[in-house]
Parts: sequence; structure tokens; C-alpha cells
Amino acid sequence: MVPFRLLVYPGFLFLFFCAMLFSWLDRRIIARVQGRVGPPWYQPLADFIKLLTKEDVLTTGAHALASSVLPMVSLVSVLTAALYVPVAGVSADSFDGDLIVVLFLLSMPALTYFLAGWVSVGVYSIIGGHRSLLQYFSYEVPFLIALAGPAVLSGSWRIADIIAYQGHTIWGALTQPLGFLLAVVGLIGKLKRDPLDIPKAKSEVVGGPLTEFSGRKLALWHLALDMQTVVGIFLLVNLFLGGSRFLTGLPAFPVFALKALGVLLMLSLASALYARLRIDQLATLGSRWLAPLALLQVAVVLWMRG
Amino acid sequence: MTKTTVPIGPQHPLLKEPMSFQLGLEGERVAESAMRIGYVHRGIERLCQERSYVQNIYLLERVCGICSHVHATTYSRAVEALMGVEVPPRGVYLRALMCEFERIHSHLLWLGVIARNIGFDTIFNYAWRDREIVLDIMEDLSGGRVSHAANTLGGSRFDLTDEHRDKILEQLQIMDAQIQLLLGAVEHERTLRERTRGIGKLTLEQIHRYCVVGPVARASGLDIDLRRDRHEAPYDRLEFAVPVHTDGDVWARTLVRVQEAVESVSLCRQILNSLPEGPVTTRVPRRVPAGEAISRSEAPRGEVIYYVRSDGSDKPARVKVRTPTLTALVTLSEQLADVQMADVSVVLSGVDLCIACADR
Amino acid sequence: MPFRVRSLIYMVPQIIRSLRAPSITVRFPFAPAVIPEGYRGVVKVHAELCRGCSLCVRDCPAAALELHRENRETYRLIYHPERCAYCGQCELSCNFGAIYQVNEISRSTLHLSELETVLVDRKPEEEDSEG
Amino acid sequence: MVDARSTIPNAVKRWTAPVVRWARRKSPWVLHFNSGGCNGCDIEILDLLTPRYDMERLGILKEAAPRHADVLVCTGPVTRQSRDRLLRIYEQMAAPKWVVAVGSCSCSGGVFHGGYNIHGGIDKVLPVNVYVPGCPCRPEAIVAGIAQLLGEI
Repeated sequence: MVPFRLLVYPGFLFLFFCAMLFSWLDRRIIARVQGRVGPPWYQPLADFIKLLTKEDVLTTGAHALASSVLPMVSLVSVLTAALYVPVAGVSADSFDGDLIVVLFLLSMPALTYFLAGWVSVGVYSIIGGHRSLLQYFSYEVPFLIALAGPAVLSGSWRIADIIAYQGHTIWGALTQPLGFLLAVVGLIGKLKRDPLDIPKAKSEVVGGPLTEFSGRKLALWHLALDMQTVVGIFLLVNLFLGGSRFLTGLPAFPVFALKALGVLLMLSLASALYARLRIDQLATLGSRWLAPLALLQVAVVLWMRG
Repeated sequence: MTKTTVPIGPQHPLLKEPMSFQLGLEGERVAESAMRIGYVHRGIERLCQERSYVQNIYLLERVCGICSHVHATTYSRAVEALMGVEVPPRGVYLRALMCEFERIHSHLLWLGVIARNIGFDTIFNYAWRDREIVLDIMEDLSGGRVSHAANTLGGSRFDLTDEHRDKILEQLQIMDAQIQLLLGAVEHERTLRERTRGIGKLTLEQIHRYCVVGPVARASGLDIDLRRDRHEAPYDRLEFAVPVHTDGDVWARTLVRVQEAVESVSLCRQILNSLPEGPVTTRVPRRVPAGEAISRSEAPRGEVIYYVRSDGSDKPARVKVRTPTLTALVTLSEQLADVQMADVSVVLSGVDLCIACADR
Repeated sequence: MPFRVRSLIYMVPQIIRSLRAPSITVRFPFAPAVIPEGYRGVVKVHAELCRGCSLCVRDCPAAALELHRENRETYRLIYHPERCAYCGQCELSCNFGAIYQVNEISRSTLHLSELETVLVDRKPEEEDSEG
Repeated sequence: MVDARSTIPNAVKRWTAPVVRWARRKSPWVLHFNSGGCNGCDIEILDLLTPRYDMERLGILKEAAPRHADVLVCTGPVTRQSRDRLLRIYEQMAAPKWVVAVGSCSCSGGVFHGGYNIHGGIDKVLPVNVYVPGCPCRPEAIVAGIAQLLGEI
């Protein structure tokens, strides 16, 4: 049973499928909002296969080993994090405190992203790397504090317990709407999506840290990012929209899928609604608004626990 | 602090055309900038001396693909002045009509480009979607979406019927509504304003020093517009406002341009409603008498000046083009001083560079 | 700047409006292209009207037309779409209404030589049969 | 670096070839370079991204970095100054790569023929796969050109 869970559901294959599906849906929703049609359903898959078969160019001066290892580290840490994030209540593994491990593993890609800029010696890559690190400090603190809310409320750092707690009370998003909103903003920052795609803004730093990557490595980077999107969305669904007693009669998986798509819709709309922020604006936003609000939310949660 | 040198261009996603910047960065702050242009220099002025007057209309239309019509018009007017030919009023009106359509097209295009450069793809898509209406009208009139070939020496190459006019008026109605939405977005949308406010400031004094023209000058409080100031047909009989702002930053330029597009829609409507009857062209002599002429027009980016000298043969002896982008280019080093790396894209697109115009 | 919620959600009504409007995307690659009537596309010639006066060749700004003449009756008018500026000056210059533009876009090609078209191939006997 | 494809056994290659060809056809990422054109074709290329033509339907994305792109879409008659940069961009692209020359002036010099500062066409500098005549090209023509290129892959 364990190999099945690791490799098929809710492990690698399922995540891969979800990554492709979500990335397509995301592009499609944005296109639709912008009055366009958008790519066909097989688009992410075609992109992925094409990138796999493209020539792998390495810049002179770039560290060969590091540049091939980094995307894998990124992918592996995301996949490891996915082990502990339940999909419709099923997870490959679970232990007390797995939320902290997941959060740690999910911040690994940011580090590898920065290092990717560092090892590929291009100017844009280095600037992009710096920016990703700066951005990391702006979103990560409010994100972590916001995610601490449900954990504090349910009194456990185990994701399964948090879901169970919401199961017999009410959705976390309803008790802590501010925390949910901040978590979504943090997730946007984490996934480097519009409007917080500062490290990889095309009109500013070309491709960010990935400018010099091509072929298989680029495919792995994209895959890692897409999977991170999936895992991040699943995590938010579990923490803030996990099972509710109103919906107990319904089968778990479709409900879960609907919730995940709802969060994805929020992310897509956010990228269609706003212009990209500047890095200093993000830093100001993070330290002046997001972090204090997140703290406020935790304070409210503590008060609610009494 | 160590300096990093960042090259912007010649191939860079924020520039549609090749041009090169070397930015010396201290952290994210731009400490120094050096510009290199000339990637688009095709030697058009020299080529003009090898082609006949008629061929030059089409060559000069390709100085710039965005404001193509205004280049051809200004050149044609210079040559007509040399020939001593008077264009019939209907021809003048039709030329002006095309110029105004082109202004809408150019300003919306620019709005899209700057929105894309600050990561606001929705506005980019909306602006370019609405631009298609104008392109459709222009294509209907002249047969070309971008290069219209609507000019000939002595008048306009296209004419329109009454049914056609009504159809265009209908399309303009839609256009008007759409532009108002975009204007609203520029005025009210917060992230867009945050990104463009206070960036690339030019004071009125700097505008005077660098002889900047067009929307960039009008955004800094210099109230010039050749269409109004020259008192020539057809603009002397039309009512329009020249939007002027005093902030001098990219946001003000955005507002100026979008408001100008709104004015242009109203201008188009007025021109269509007051179109004089009569022929659109007049016969012109094949040979141009010796002499020289200067003509000026208000292009979407500012004043464009043509100087044509003839030695009496069928080819001009000299054609000199002076484009508005050139004046805006030299202000860039001052605008780029002390901005953030992220704002470079805003500054560069804020002046509405047309390198093809500047390099020729 | 005062904080206004409206400034943060300004685009929402626009997006809803845009979602409700019909899509304007063309079907093109999957359906034939719709080119407007008046579009200035590739150049064609009513061969019977052409007199080989070469006015079009003289005025062409892009040297897209070539007239190879052997004598008064024998000549060929050759058109290069890959050089053409699609400006329509040839149509304007022609005194006989022979040359004209149709609303067709020139096809893309792998080899430029494929594009070269002979518009008029006039030989003396043809002239006789017409006369 | 060693090309990974050479280490794949032939049998696998034969089996994967159709899949690879399919993927390449469905996902051409485009890099745009103006080698001295008048902007006319360039705005029409940019126009492909917008609602009217929306080339994301065909999987065409406009990429920013040469390394990520498959198809180099060039406009302009190649001025002397931009020639080196054009070559460099082409070299930076990862194989397999293709070149599409958009516009009459990038096919042959067009209206700028005989200019002292132009090379007269992309094919004077790079091997061109598909030529798209037009001045400026209609977006339909550009799409047809890219579609023809994809058909050849």
C-alpha cells in the first residue's frame, strides 16, 4: 500500500497529473479573464515533453553539478512535502508536527531558486536570485504566522488533527478569514506568481534565476514550481477549508477537488487583477501590513481558545 | 557597495526594438546609465535621395510602423508645398481623420505596452483588444492595418461614402465606451498608480532644456500641441481639449495619453460629421521645382518635422526627418538616475520610445 | 494617499463585463482566414489589359516588379511578393487599370524562389490574336 | 556536455519520436528579435498574444530569454549594427531551433533594398526556415507561417 501511496495516489503520479491540470486551468482562467481563449488542455504536457527533449546548454562559468542538482533538490523537497499533505484525507504518512516539516520543505524551493541564480553566472540570474531572497523574507513571515492560526486553534501541529478539528467545528477560513487571506497572499509570494512575480519578472530581469537554464533542467524547474502550486493549494485547503460537518454526507474527493479549484481560482484572479509590485513595495507591505495583521489574527485565535 | 553592470537590450523583453542600455546598479538602485542607439538605423534619409518622390511616400511610411501615416502626411505636405499644390479640403480632412485614428491606435498600444511592462497583462489585453476596433476602421478605409498607404502627393488615396461614415460612427461609439473604461482603470486602479507615480519625473525646466515635445512635455505642464497652435485646417474648425498635467511622472503621461485618445475619438467624430464635399486629390506635376520646404505635424509622440530640398529632378536632393522620440531619448539618462531596477521598465516605456523613428 | 477599497477591486467589474462579452478571438488556424474586402494583399494583373508600359515598375518603392522586355511585343512582368511593400502604388500608377491588389495574404514559404510569379508573359502571336 | 539523446537506445527512440514531434509541434516558444524593422511587423507579432488572435491557443508563448525559446521570429532587414546581436541570440538558443523571417524586409530587404546600412534579409546572416512576406504582415500571415513551420517539424 505504501508504494502505491508514494508513487500513484496521492504521491508522484497524482501530483504530476494535478500539476499539469492546475497549470492548464490557471492559464485558461487568466486567458478567459483577459478576453482570450487560452491554451488547449494538453498544453502543459506538451511544454514539459518538449523541454525534456531540448538541448541542454550550460553557460560558461556556471557550476555544472550544482545547476543539475538544484532543480532536483527543489522537486524532491516539494515531493517530500507532498507526502504529509493529505489529499481528501489520505496521506502517505503523518506524524505529530508534520505541518512544521511541510513548511520547512516548502521553503526549500525558494532557497534553491536563489542558488540557481547564483550558480548560473548571468547578470539577470543573480539579480533575480537576490530578489527571490528578498521576497522570501517579505512573504514567509506572514505566511508562517497565518498558517500557525489553525494549528493554534486546533491545538495540534499535525495536519490530520487540524482537519479533524475543523471537521467537528467549522472551516478555518470562516473563523479566521484574515489568516486565510494572508495565507493566500503568502502563497502567491511563495509561488512567485503575478502580482508577486518580482524575481522572474520578464520585463525587468528577463527570466530571473532561470534565464540561463534550458532543456531538461528548465522542465524540472517548471515541474517543481507547478507541483509547489499544487501542494501549496492542498495545504491551504487542508488548513483552512478542511472537512466540514455540513458536507459529511458527500464523498470526500470531489469536495476536496472543488475546494482546491476554488483556491486556484483565487490565485488566478489575483494575478489578473493587479500589477506587479516593486520589491520595496512588497517589503513595506510585508512588514507594515501582512505581518502585523497575521499576528493580530493569531492573537484573535488565542483569545478564541480562551 | 559593489556595482553590477546590467545590460538592457538590444534584445530584451521590455523593448520591442533593439536599443541598448548599460545600467550600473548599486543593489537595486540605478547609479549610472549609458545608452547606445543605432541598431535600427537603416539609412532612410540616404535612401530617400535615391528614390523618386512617389516612392518616398511608402519608404517614409516605414520610418515607423506605429505612426506611419503621420510621417507620410508630413512628407507629402512638404513636397506639395514645394510644388505649390493645394490639397482639396476633403483630402485634408481625410488625412487628419487617419492621423486621429492613428493617435488612438498608438496611445492604446502604448498603454498596453506599459501595462505589460509592469506585469498588468489584463490591461494589456484589454487595451489591445479595443485597439482592434480602430485597426478595423483603418483597414476598412485604407486597406492596411498598420501601414495605410493612405497618402498620395496631392491628397488622400481613400474616400468614404455616407454608409461607410455611419458604420464608422457606430464603431466609434463602442470605442468611446471602451476607452472610458481604460481611462477609469488608469485613474483608479491602485497597483497601476503605485507603480507609475513619481517615477521618471521631468520638471518643466528640464523639458525646456531638452526641448521635449509631445505627451511627455504635456505631462510636465508644457501646453503645446501643434494641432491647436498652428491654426490650420481642419483643426481650426474643430473643438478639442489638449490635456495637460503638471506632475511630470509616468502616471501623468499615462493620463495625458489616454485622455488624448478620448479627445481623438471626439475629433474623429467631428471630422466625419463635417466632412466637406469635393474631390480628395488634385493632380500634381511629375517634376518638383527646385527649392526647399519644411513641414510639421503633431504625431502621437510629439512634433515631427520634415525638411525636403529639391534640385528640380524627380528625386529629392535631401530629406531630413526630425522625430519626437529623439528629444525624449536624451532625457532618459536623467530620468533613470536613482530609480530602482524594477522601475527601469516603467521609465523606458513611459516616454513611449520609438527607436525606429529615432534611428531611421 | 487615502486607502480606498475601490482602488483595489477596480478591475473586478471590468473583468465581469469582459467575461460576459462575446469572445472576439478569430478561429483562424482552424478555419479559413477572414480577410476584409478592401485589404491590400498580393498583386494580380488583368494580363489582357497590360501594355508593358512599366509605369508600375518605375513607381514600385520596393522593386517588387520586374519587366523583362525583349522588344515591343515580347516582355514578361515578374512579381516578387517577398519584396512587395503591399502599398498599392502600382495600382495607382497604372493607366490601363491592369494591375490590381486582391484581399489575399501572400503565403509563407520555405524557399523564396517559390514565390516568384510571372504576372504577364506576352508574346507577339498573342498580341496578334487579340488584335 | 554529452548529448543525452545519443545514449538512448534506438528502439526507445523509435517509440518516443512521435511523442516528441507532437510535443514540439504543440509548444513552440517564440523569441522575437527586431533586427532593424519599422515596428509594423513587431506590433503585429505582439498582437498575436492579444484577444483577437490569442496564439496561446496554439501553445505559442513569447519567451524572454533566448535559452528558453524554440523559434526565433525576426523582423527587419538586419542593419549592420544589429547583425552581431542577431547571430549571438541565435547561438544562445538551445537546439532544436528554427528561424522565421517575418516581413518583406526580413525576407529580402523590401522597401529598404539597396540601403547602405542593411544586409538585406535575415537569410544573409542566419539559415531561415520559413519566410513570411507582407509589409507589414497580417497576424494571420504570421500564424500561417508558424503553422507551416510546425508542419515541417
